[in-house]
Amino acid sequence: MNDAIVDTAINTHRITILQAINAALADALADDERVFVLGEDVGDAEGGGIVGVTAGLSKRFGDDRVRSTPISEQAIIGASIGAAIAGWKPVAEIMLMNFVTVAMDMIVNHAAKLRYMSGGKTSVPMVIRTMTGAGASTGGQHADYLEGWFAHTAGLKVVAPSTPEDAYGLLRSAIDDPDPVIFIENLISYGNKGPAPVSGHRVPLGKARVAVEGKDITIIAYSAMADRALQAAKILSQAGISAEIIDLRTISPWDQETVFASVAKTGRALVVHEAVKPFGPGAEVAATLSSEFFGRLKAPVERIGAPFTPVPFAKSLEDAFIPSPARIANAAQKLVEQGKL
Amino acid sequence: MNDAIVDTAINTHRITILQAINAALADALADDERVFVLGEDVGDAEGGGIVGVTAGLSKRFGDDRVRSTPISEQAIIGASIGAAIAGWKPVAEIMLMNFVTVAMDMIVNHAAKLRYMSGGKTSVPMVIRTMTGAGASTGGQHADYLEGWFAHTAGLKVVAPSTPEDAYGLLRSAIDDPDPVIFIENLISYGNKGPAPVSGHRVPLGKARVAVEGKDITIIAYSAMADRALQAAKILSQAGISAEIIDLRTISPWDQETVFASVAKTGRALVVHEAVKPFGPGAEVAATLSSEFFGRLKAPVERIGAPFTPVPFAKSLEDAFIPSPARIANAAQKLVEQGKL
Amino acid sequence: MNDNYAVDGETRVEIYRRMALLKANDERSRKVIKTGRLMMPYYSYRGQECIPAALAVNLTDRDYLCTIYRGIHDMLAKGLPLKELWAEIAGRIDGSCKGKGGPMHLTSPDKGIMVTTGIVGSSMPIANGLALAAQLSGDGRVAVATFGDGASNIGAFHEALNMASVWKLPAIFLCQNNQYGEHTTYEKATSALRIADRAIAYNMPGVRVDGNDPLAVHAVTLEAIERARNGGGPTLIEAMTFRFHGHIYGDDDAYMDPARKKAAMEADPVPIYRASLIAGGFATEESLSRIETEIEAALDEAVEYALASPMPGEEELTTDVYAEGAAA
Amino acid sequence: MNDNYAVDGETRVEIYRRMALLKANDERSRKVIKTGRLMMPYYSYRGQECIPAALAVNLTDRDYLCTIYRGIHDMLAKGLPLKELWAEIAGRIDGSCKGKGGPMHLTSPDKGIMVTTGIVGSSMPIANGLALAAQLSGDGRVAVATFGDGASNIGAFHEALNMASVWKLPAIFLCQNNQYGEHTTYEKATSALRIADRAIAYNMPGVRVDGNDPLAVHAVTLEAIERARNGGGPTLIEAMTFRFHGHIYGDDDAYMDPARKKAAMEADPVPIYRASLIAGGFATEESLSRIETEIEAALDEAVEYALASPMPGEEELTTDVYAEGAAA
Ligand SMILES: Cc1ncc(C[n+]2csc(CCOP(=O)(O)OP(=O)(O)O)c2C)c(N)n1
Ligand SMILES: Cc1ncc(C[n+]2csc(CCOP(=O)(O)OP(=O)(O)O)c2C)c(N)n1
Ligand SMILES: [Mg+2]
Ligand SMILES: [Mg+2]
Repeated sequence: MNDAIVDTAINTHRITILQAINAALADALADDERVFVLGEDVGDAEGGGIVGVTAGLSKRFGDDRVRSTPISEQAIIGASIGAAIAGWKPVAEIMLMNFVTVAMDMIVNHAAKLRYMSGGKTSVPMVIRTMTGAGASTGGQHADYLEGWFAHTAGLKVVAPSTPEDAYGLLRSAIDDPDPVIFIENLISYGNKGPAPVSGHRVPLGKARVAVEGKDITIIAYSAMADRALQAAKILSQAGISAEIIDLRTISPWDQETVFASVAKTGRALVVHEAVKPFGPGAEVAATLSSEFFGRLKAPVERIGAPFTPVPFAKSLEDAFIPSPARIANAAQKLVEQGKL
Repeated sequence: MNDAIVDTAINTHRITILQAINAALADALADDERVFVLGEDVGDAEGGGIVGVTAGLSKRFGDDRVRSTPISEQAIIGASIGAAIAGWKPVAEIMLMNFVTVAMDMIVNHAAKLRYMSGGKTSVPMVIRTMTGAGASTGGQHADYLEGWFAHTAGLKVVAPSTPEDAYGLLRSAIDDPDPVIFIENLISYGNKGPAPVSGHRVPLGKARVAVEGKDITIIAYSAMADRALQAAKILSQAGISAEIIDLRTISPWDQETVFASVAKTGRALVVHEAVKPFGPGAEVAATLSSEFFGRLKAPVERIGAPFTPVPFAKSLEDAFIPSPARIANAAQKLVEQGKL
Repeated sequence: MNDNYAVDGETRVEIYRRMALLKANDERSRKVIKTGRLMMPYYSYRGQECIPAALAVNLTDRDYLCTIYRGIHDMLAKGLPLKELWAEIAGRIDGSCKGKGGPMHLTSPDKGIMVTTGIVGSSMPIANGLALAAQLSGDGRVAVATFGDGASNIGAFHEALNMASVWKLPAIFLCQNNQYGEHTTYEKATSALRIADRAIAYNMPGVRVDGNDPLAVHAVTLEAIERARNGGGPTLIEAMTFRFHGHIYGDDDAYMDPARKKAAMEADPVPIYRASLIAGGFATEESLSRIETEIEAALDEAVEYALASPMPGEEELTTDVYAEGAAA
Repeated sequence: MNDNYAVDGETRVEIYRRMALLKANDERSRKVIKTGRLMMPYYSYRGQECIPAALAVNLTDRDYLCTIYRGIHDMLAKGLPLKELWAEIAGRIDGSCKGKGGPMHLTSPDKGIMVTTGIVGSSMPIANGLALAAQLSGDGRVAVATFGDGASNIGAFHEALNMASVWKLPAIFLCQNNQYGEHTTYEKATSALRIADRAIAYNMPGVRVDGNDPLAVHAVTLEAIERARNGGGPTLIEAMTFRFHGHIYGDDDAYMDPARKKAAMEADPVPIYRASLIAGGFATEESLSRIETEIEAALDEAVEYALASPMPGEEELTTDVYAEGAAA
C-alpha cells in the first residue's frame, strides 16, 4: 500500500476520491487530538485498509489513534459510541456497507438515540465510514446501498460524496458534527479524479450541489449515480435537452431549498440512486416534490433505482442492475417529451 | 398465562388479535408437521410468551416444536434459515421489533437472498413474527416501526394485520408462503376484538382490504394505524366527508390494484403509518400514486407518520408522537377542502 | 463480624446505607406503581442490592457506568440523585433526561452514569468505548458494564470481551447472575457451567462471587478495578444473585420454581448483612434505623417532587434529536 | 507410513485424491485469473487442503455443509462437480447458481452444500438450523460449519455455539485457523490463547489439531461426527493451517511476516502427505501421478465448459427473488 498518499493529498492538482478521504482523515487527526480512527485492517501494519484509504495514517499518528480492530462490528461501533460520549471523536470504518447489518443495534438503538433518550445530557459525535456499490463482481452480500435505512432513522445524518473535493469537505464536516454521521463511499469510483480541495475545506452537511445547470429537467442523484447523471446530461444535451444535475451530497437531511429552487425552474424531476427502487430514498424526494409542486409540474416526478433484486454476480446481470447513463437519459427524455404534450 | 387460548380460538364469536395469532399458530402446527415455533420464552414452561401469544402451544405440540431459545436473535434467525432450507417451516419470534437490529445480517444478507444467490436451488420458507408500537411507555428502544427497512429489501415480504381475522389469515398465508415473511404485530392492539376467523381461513399476501368505502378521499394505512384511520373516518363523516379506508395488510408487495382503484374514484389520497415520516414506507405509496395519477388528482398525496424523533417516554410526548385520529382527520379534511377550491 | 476482610467500619456501613437505599427505593417503586400514582415498565432489582452497593464504594463519580433496564440499583448505588430518578421515571421535565428517556434510559453523566440500555447485551460494547476514552486520556478512570446472565449468550458480550482483552481496556464486566433471563432459566439458555468460565475464551481473569456477600463482592470488584486502573486490563465478574419479583412488575411467577425462589428470598442479603453489622459491632440498631429513616424521608421528598414536576411540553418532542442549531 | 491411525489404505489415498484436486483447482484458478480469462474476487485456500479433504471422507452427500467465501476447497472436497463450480465462478448460466451467486455463494444441495456466505461468522447460526432440521427429523445427518480464526471474534460465533450446546445439535464447528483475518494477525485480534479453548464457554468438547496432518484431522473430525450422529451434541475443532497466497487474489503480502510465511509454505501438506503415502506403501508414484493427471484433465474440461457456457440473459436478473408464481 502506498504510504505517500497523505503527503500528496492537498495541493492544487487533481487527486482521487481515495486520496481526498485519506487527506481528510489525516488533516482531522492533525487538527484535533480527540479524533481517532478505528476499523478492520486500518493500521499500516495491516496495509492501511484493504483498498488503502487509511494508508500512512497509523505511521504518522500512532497505533493508538489509528487502530486495527478484531472482526467485530458491534464492538467497533460500541467502542466508538462510548468514546464519543466521553468526549472523543471517533471515525469508525465498517469495511463494506453490508456489514453494518451486524451492527444495526449499536447504530440505530444507541448512536442515533442517546442524545434524545438522555434529554441532551450525552451526545455521540462520531462518523461511520463505509463503502459499497455494485460493479466489482462481488455478488449479493458486498454491494448493497442501504442509505435508506439510515435516512429513515432519527438522530443520524447520511452523507455520500461523488467528487474528491466533496469527499474531503464532507468528511471534515462530518467529523466536526456533534451528531453521528454515516459517510458512504463508492468502491468503484475511488479512483475518480477531480480538483484537489484546499486543506481545511468544509462542505456543509445538508447542502446539495448543482453540478450542472439546466432548464428542462432536474436530475437528483448522489454517490456514483451523480457521475452517471452527469454522463446522462451529456447524452441529453445531444438530444437538445438541458438537464440540471443536483448532487444531493447529504441524503439526510436533504437540501430541499436547492432542489425546490431547481424544480421550480425546470418543472420536471427525476431522482436516481443505486439502491433498489421500491421503498428507496428516491421515494421521499419524489413524494415531497409531488406534493410541494402539486399542479405546477410539467411531468410526474420519476425515480430510477436498481431493480428489486439482490445484487447479481454475473457480469451481464450486474451491468443491467446498476442504473446506466442511457437509462437515466432515456427516462429524462421521456419526461421532457411528456411534459411538452 | 392462559393455557386455554387455543381452545377458544376458532368459533363464531369475537376474539382478540392475540387469540387469533395463537390460533393461527396452533392450526399451522396441527396441519403441517414441518411447522415449528421458536423464540425467547415462547414455551409454556416460560409462560407461553411474554404477553401469552404462544400460550398452550408447547403443551399441545411439545417442546421440540415450540421451543424457547437463549437470548440470541442471530442464532434464532440462523436456526430458522437453516431449518427452512432443509425443508422445515419455522416461525421465529423476535420479541420486539427493535431487537431485529441485532439480526439484520441473518434476515437481509441471508434469509432474503439465499434463493436468488443460489439461483433458485434453495429457498427459505420462514416467518419472523415481531411486535412493536408506541403507547405502552416503553421508551426509545422498544417501539419502533421498522417495516420500511424490510420493504426496501428484495426477497422479503412484509405483513401487518389490524384485525383478528386478518391476523389469522395472513399468518396462515405467511406460513404457507415459500419465501421469508416479516409479520408485524402491534403491542397496543393485541386485545382488540373482532369476528373470529373460520379455521383454515387464508388472507392472500399482497391483497389490501377496503375497510370502509367512501368517495371523497382514500386513506391508506396498516397495523394500528388502520384502526386510527377508521376512527378518523368517523370524525370525517361528521364533517360530511366520506373517506375510503384501505388497510394495506401487506406492505411489501403492496396492493397497487386496490389502491389505484380507490384513488381513481376519490382523486385524493392520504397515507398513514406510525413509522417516522421521513424516508418511510408512505413515501413509496405517495410517490407511486403521484406519478400514476399525474394530472388526475384533486389534491396532493399527503403522508402522516410519527415525527422524526426516537420514541419518547413521557406520556405527554408519547401521545403526541403517535398519529392520532384527529390528526388524520384534519389532514384529510384539508386535502378535501383544497381539492374543492 | 467474623471475617478476614480488611474493610473498615465506615465502608461497611456505607455499603449498608446503599443497600438499604436500594431496597427502600424498590419497595417504594412497587408501592407507587401499585397504588396507580405512576405507570411505567418496572424491572425490580430487589434481591440484587448487595452487588452494586459493594461495587460502588470502590468507584468515584468520574468512573463510568453502563447499565441496563434492570439497573436502577446500579445507578442509585453510584450516586444518581433520587429526585432526578423519580422525576424521570414519572416522565417529568425535571427528570435526569427531561422525561424523554424513562426508566430504561436514565443518564447522569455527573455521576458517571453514561448509558442505560434496554437492549440485552448492549451495555458491554459501549463500556469498551468509555474504557477506551479513559485509556487514551490516561486519566485512570475505569468503565463498568453491568448485565444479566441471559445477556452472556448474545453476540455483543462476546465481541466486547474479546476487544477489551486484546486492547487491555480498563473495563469491568459485571454479570449479575439472577438465574433467569425473562422467564427462562439459566440452565435452559446458557451452556457454560459458570459464566465466569467464559473469561477463558478471552484470556481474561474471570471470577464467580457470592452476590449476597457484600464483603466478597467488595473485594472482587476492588481487585478488578485496581487491575484496570493499573493497566492490567479487563475482568469478568459473575455475581450470583436472585430477583425476588420476577422479570417485570406484574408478571406472575408461574414459570419460577417456588422452592428456588423461596430459598433465595430467605437468603435476602439486606437483613442478613444488617444483622451482621450489628453483631460485628460496626453499627447499632439505632444507627442503622437512623439511616433507614433518612432514606424514607428522602424518598418521600423525591416522590412528591417528581409528581409535582410538570410533564414535558410538546416542544420537547422534537428537541435533542440533533444538537441545537446543527443542520437537521 | 509409521502411524497409529486405523485408516485403511483406500481412504488414505482418497484423502490424497481430494487434496490433490483442491491444490490443482487453486493453481488453475489463479492461472486462469492471471491470464485474464476470468474476473472474480478469489480467496485462495492453498495450504489449507488437508482439512476439508480429511473431513469430507467422513461425510455423506446427505450431511450438510455451510461454508464461506474461502470455501471452494470445502465444497470440492465434499463433491461439488467441477463444471458446476467453474461455470458459476465464470458467471455463466450453467453454474451451480446460474451465475447469480458467484464464488462467494456457491450452493449445491445435492451434495449437501447448502450455504456459502460472504459474511464473516454467518455460516455458524445457519449450520445450527440445518443441524436442528436433522435433529427434528431424526435422520442422522450432521451439519458442518467452516469458518476462519477471525470469525471466532464475531457475535454470531458465540450465539451459534451456545445454542448448539444447549440444544445438543448435531453440528461440527470447524475453524480453519490460518493465523490471519484479512491482513490482521491472530495475536492482534484474538484474545483466546487457542480458539479451541473457547469451547469451555459452551461446555462443549473443543480440540486443536494440526491441520497439516490429514490423519489427525480425519480422526478428530470422525470423532466429532460420530458424537453428533449419536446425539452427543456439537464439537468445536480448531485446525491449525496457513493460507499461502494472502487474503484475496492480488493483495500484496507486505503485512505478512515473511519468515512465518516461508515456514508455512515449506510445510506444504500436499507434497508431504504424498510422499508419506508412497513411503508407507499405500500408493506408488505412478498411481498418484495417474490421479493427478485425471484431475488436470477434468479441470481442462471444466474450464472450457465454463467459458463456453452462456452468460445469464437479462430475464434472469429478476427471477429467483421470490418463488415463481408467488405474490411479489
Ligand atoms: C436483544 C434483546 N433481545 C431481547 C430483549 C428482551 N429482554 C429484555 S430483558 C430480557 C432478559 C434478560 O435477561 P438477563 O440478561 O439475565 O438480565 P435480567 O433481566 O435477569 O437482569 C430479555 C430477553 C431485549 N431487551 N433485547
Ligand atoms: C461481518 C463482516 N465483517 C467484515 C468482513 C470482511 N472480511 C472478509 S474476510 C475477512 C477476514 C476473515 O478472517 P478469518 O475468519 O480468519 O477467515 P480467513 O479469510 O482467514 O479464511 C474480513 C474481515 C466480512 N465479510 N463480514
Ligand atoms: Mg438474569
Ligand atoms: Mg483466518
